[in-house]
Amino acid sequence: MRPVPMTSPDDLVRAVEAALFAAEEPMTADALSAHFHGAEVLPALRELAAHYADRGVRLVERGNRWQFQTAPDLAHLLRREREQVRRLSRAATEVLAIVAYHEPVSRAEIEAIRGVQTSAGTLDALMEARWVRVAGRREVPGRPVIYATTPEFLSHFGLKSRRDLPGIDELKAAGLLDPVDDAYEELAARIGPHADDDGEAGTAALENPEQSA
Amino acid sequence: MRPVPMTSPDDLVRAVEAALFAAEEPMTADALSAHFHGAEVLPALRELAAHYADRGVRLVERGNRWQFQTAPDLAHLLRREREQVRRLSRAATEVLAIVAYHEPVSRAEIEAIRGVQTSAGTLDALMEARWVRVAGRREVPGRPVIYATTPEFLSHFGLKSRRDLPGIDELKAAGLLDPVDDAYEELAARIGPHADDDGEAGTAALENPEQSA
Amino acid sequence: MTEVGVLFDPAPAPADDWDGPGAAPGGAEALYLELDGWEGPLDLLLDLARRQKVDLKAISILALVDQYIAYIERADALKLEIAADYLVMAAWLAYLKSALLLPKEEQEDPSPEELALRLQLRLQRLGAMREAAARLLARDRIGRDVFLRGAPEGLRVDRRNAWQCDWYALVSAYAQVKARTEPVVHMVRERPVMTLDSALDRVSAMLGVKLAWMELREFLPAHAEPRLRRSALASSFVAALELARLGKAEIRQEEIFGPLHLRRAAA
Repeated sequence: MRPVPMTSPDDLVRAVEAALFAAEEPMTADALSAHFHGAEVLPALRELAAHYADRGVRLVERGNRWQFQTAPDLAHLLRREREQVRRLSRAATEVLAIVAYHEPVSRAEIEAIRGVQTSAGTLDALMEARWVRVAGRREVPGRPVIYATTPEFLSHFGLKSRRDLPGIDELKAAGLLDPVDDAYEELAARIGPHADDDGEAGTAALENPEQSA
Repeated sequence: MRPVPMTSPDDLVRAVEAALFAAEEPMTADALSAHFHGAEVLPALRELAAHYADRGVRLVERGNRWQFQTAPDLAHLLRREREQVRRLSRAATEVLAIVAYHEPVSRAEIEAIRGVQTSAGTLDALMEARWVRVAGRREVPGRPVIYATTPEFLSHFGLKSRRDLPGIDELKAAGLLDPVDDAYEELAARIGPHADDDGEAGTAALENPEQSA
Repeated sequence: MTEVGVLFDPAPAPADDWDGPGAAPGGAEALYLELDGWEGPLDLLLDLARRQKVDLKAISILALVDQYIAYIERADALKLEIAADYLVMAAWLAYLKSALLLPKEEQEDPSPEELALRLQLRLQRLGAMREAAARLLARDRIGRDVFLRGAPEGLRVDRRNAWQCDWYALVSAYAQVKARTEPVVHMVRERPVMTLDSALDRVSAMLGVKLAWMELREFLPAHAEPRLRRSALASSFVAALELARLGKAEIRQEEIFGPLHLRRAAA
């Protein structure tokens, strides 16, 4: 091993700071550690994140990868004349959300949720934007391709991990990420055969034809 | 969003910090000032330069343009080294041994001792391994470069000094210096016919026992 | 620019203050465009359901069915082209409505309640995803709200070889160089050999004893060590040739590299 001038923790902090500034891509702690001959970089990352917390530039973790980026509250001062961000069509936005909240998910499952066919270009465009990737095949008849999001997706939308997806816990708890069949069966089992007797919210509303007048 | 983003100097400092971080090119103070609606940015630039003076990243002014760059003393850490373990070839081992036993020695002398030409890459590999160094030139016509071993060589091979290398007599006593054909038979019996894939001219003498039968 | 057509909105999303096809600015043509702006019947249904301004869980399916059918009928009255799937949905919803209004006893499986509930569950799921998408897009996005380093220096990767060699390899390599290039002093060591003369004597003596063909190997000393055997083979072969040349022996070989047979030449 070569002598590396990194005896004091300060030097490692500086080195990690410089490496992340210079890096063209976000870096995992492991990649950084490998870069610095196995040094333990997590304390340095935490120290840097704290140091930059209220500066114009922040150190953030996105999908286990670390990167510097400008502080969000300065957005209006930094926004360029020409927006660099792609404007997503509604179809693309919905497909992206479905992939993110349901991953891994097949095209048929996406279409079941949206009730409409997904044009070939939509998934391609999301993959070209590097937000969605093919995550293998589902081992069911037909072996359909399944899709998932990428670290770039987390990065772009400022998510530390998929658990940070807005409202994902509530959606999960409400069963809104389960397929309709599962949800129906669970509901049917709970309500029993005489659904209309117990005034459950789900079916009670069906009894009011007057509302449509 | 804050209604008046730039009343306190802190906010301007943060904004300048973020703008220079995100800028694709170094920016003049005037350009920055124009970006921030005519705000006086020089104090902010000075404050930032002072703040970053001893960090891993510096704010520097080059020809009236300001930019962030990594600290010069960390340059060597930002190059990432990937090690690839490689076995020294038979030819290179021979050359290394000749340098060790005969140093300082010129390439022509090495070739005379080996009895075969030495490819340029062989000495390069030994210098890359930091076992051999250029030790000057011999003051003879043509002033050939002469080579010698390094302290790294001694430490790698566990030698206190070159005198620790076994002498010719010791090699002989160890049976290492036996005439080739006898030594060969012994070797062939020990390592089998295909042990040597080096293919250097030097091994030709050891070829094909079947031929002599 | 890398934007692909499908990433752009084909048409603006229907405005929240929508109140019927007739209200669309631009008349009949705009209506058609607006219908086209929905991503299929489920999308339109969700939009209609939202206009009831109640939780999707409490939505009135019957009201929804009526709105949808009314919508399609108005579009039809304006002689607009309506995509087949919108009409299929309209027919299915009309069936669902009639089934919901019929007395329970006459109903088949699956029950209209089940169908209605399933439709409601689908609308909830699509609504949840639409909301999630909106919240996702509202986050601080790179290139819009936050920016990465504009001109990163980049990290260079240098490949370095870690050469490996050990002491024994080094020393034996040197020994072999020395051995190989030692001034060629041929020290003829004492070796067990059979000279040509003794082979001649031996082979001709043995030929004198036997009449039959004998293989060359049978002339060799039986229990000699390998090196002597090799030498004997060589000299016996030369002796055989010599004897043949002198007309004292005959040599026969059936095939190339086959065994060599000798016998005494007929006198």
